[in-house]
Amino acid sequence: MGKPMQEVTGLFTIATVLRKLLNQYLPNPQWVDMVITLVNIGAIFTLISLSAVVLVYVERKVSAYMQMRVGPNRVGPWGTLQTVADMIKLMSKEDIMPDGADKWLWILAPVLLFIPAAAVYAIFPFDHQAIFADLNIGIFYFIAVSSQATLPFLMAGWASNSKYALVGGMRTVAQMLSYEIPLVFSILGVIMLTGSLRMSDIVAAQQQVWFVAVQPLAFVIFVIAATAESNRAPFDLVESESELVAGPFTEYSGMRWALFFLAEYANLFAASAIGVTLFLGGWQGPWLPGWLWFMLKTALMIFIFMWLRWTFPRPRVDQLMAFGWKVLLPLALVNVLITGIGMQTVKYFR
Amino acid sequence: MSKQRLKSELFQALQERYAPDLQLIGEDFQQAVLIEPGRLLEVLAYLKADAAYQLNHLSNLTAVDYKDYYEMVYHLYSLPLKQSLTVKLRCDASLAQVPSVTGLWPSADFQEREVYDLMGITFTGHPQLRRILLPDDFPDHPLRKSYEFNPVEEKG
Amino acid sequence: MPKTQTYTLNMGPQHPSTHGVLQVVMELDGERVVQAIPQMGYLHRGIEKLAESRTYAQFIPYTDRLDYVSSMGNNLGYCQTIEKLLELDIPERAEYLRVIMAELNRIASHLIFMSSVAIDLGATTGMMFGFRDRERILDLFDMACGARLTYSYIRIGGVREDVPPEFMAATRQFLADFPEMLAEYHELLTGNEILYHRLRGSGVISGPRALEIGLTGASLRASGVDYDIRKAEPYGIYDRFDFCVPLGQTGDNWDRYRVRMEEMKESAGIVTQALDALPDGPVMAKVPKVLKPPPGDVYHRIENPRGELGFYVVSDGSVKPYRLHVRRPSFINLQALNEICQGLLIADVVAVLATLDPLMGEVDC
Amino acid sequence: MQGKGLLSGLKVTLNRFFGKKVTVHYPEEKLPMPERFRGGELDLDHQKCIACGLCAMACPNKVIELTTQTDEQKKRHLTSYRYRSGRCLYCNYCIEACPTNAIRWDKNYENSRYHRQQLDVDCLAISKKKAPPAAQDSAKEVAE
Repeated sequence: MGKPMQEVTGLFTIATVLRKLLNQYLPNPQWVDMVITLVNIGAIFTLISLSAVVLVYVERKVSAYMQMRVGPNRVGPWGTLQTVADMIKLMSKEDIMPDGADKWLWILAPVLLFIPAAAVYAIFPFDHQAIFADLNIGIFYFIAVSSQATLPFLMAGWASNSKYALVGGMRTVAQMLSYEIPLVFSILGVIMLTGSLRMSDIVAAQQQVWFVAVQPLAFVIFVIAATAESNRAPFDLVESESELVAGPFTEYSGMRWALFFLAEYANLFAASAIGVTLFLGGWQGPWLPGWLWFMLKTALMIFIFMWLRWTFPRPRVDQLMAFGWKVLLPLALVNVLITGIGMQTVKYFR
Repeated sequence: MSKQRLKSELFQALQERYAPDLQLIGEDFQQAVLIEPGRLLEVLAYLKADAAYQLNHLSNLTAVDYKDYYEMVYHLYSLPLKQSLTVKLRCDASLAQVPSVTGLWPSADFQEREVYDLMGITFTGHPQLRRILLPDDFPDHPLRKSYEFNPVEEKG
Repeated sequence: MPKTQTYTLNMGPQHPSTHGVLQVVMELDGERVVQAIPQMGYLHRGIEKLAESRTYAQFIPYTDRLDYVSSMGNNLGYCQTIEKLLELDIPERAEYLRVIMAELNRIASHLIFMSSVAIDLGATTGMMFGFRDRERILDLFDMACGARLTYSYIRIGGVREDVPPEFMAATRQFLADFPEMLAEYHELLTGNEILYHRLRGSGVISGPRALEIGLTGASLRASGVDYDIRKAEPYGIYDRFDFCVPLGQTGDNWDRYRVRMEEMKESAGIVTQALDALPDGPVMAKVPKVLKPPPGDVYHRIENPRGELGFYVVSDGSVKPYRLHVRRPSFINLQALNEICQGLLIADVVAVLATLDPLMGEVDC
Repeated sequence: MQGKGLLSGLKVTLNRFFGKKVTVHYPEEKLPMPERFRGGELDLDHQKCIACGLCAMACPNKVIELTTQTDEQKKRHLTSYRYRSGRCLYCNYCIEACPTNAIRWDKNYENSRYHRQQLDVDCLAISKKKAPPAAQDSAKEVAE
């Protein structure tokens, strides 16, 4: 039986121990709550920045391995410090603002892009009872907050005073708005089954069977729409290097550009984490501690996203739109319909 | 090589049709017809359309600077009949002006612009005769024999 | 009707997908292309003028630098032109070696084409596969002439030196592995639906119009015009080989892609035939140390991977050409860009550029 | 069937992900250069050189600059031999032109430099450094 082991190493247990420890030193329980909250926030931000650093490295290694190369291998053992070196390089770069740029929008865009990317981390159930804010509208919050990412892209594209950036910004709006709808509908199937928007309830509902087995179509739609939502290849039309140079980021350099990058990888992690929570049973799994399961599953999802990226060519913008509206959305709706019929049938036979 | 020159009777027929404005020059693989500039378009249109010639592909168009005159060279090829013909035309160095063949073969567009750019021959009737390889403000035409190259000292 | 306004977008000369330093000035209506005017000259080195101050043999290294991914073809075209002027006969073995090299180079060049299509459409991994296999061919060239890009291997009167004995086995090994490579490209790229839908039906040019506007090579054959100089006007010993000319039907991006993919197979077939028939003997004809062709002019053209490559040489009897003109296929093929691109999206312009396959070293000369 | 090509593509990349890598760790691991490799700088053997200047004449790009001196025995000697690798086309013409095989490629392809002047190589000095004067004298004796 692995239960005790799992409980001992669970994040909730650690938090409880910490809380007990703090209770001895701090006079007021509210102070303890505050410290715990701060620790949580710190942990989440560490996770975001660390995951970006690690993911950039992983992405380079994965792409290299798929292309029969060895990838970064100079800085640090097996090149693990390559991203750190890159960060230092980016920070030491000159901050260039294009002539005629809309100054405030231009400065705000990368910061604003990072906020929704970070804010969604509040609702991830990393482990049993290890969730920063277990909102009763958890998944709704995720959709609402992550859709805010559209605006900073448009701001960056508009403010850069560059036509490439503007075209890229316009594409972002079209793409992200269109793919939000199939994304929401694919999630809807899961919500119908659980009857709750709360993340912990969704995880708890997958105790017996993961939703990927019940909702395979929804999972596929989710992966495709999430790829498009996080602007990753093959749906990286926003950046589309060979056409728009770098889309909205064309004119950014140095640290500001790095913020875009950070947000992209934060989004990738977020999309994978949501996928794990909704379809792959969240933190649940035998023997190992829950947070490790969560991380392993997230890593698998991230690998799938990277695998897609390094295999497929990019569709054209009209094809992307047509695919979103004419294929993905009807499929998602069909999935909702089938889920409804299935639920009613099960109810009838019970 | 090049076994596909125009048959000699076709050369003869061409000469008879357009004499004295058309001469046969050269022999063997250098065989060509020399046309007076005034009748260039007429002859080329005939060569392109006539069933016996059907020279529908303008393979190459260039010019040579012979100091006192420029020689335009057109290399034509017929895809259906698999025969080729070289057409030459001489224009006075002081005039440096020939009619454009873009109306017959649109493929002459860039090639004529290149000749204009590098050799300085003006093509009348070309839709947009401007420099193509060199900058628009380049002062001279470098492929002319009179062109003097003033090298800029290499910077260390 | 809302009032719309077009805008101008400069693509290049520094742009990830303009294949060098091509600049395309696009007039756009939203993302639709109204006009796409190519501007060239950023790589102009004045090779035609340089030729006038070099001896006939000294010009060969400069031909390497025209279409620098198929230098063997350039060497071949130039040397045959001068040989035609000199009325020189080439030893049999040299002729066969020339064919082997030119066709291997065609494969290498088309692999670059495939790679650039892949990367322009966002399939980065596809590019790597093409480059990986091109390395094999470059290794063969390296073995034969010591260079990987600028070969100067084919010389006036033959080839520089006989291939080393291990070249034969290595070439045969490559040819044996080649079908496997093609199968892999098919699985990764050609069979990919996204790629198919990206290329199919866009960038159409009809056969007669393609011919009128001067397209040659695979881009013309993709429009269904059966015109391959190796067949139409065989140069060298191409009339001795059995191969077919792949043709497209509609002349869209997909056909231009497919035709080149098929051509690779045909080229591999020609190399096999040439290897089987390769006679022994000298590889260099008796050529005087100082070449002085008789006065006169000559035009000779060959089928290069990018189209019809022609050399027009005027000799005045001295050791240097009086005038040398190169008919560069990429340069003339670019004329079609504007016409093909009208009404397409920006993403398609990139695809059209990739499938037209211009090479700036050749365009700008 | 739509989507089959996508899956086969995924299969290829996954295979390659676990497959053998084709690149090498360059500075540590170097690929062997073929025998005929043309690259690096010219390696002059001044004892073989008869100072005929054919190499400089064969060069399409005026890369080689040499000066000669005729000694009392009416034998020509090199007084300088400058190879400007920055202009070199690596066409091999100079080596083919040499009647005594006095020049060859040193095949060291790592010839990037910080300054353009460093691309000019004084081949004669390098050659003299390699063959000490004693050996030079003995070579002379052999020649005589």
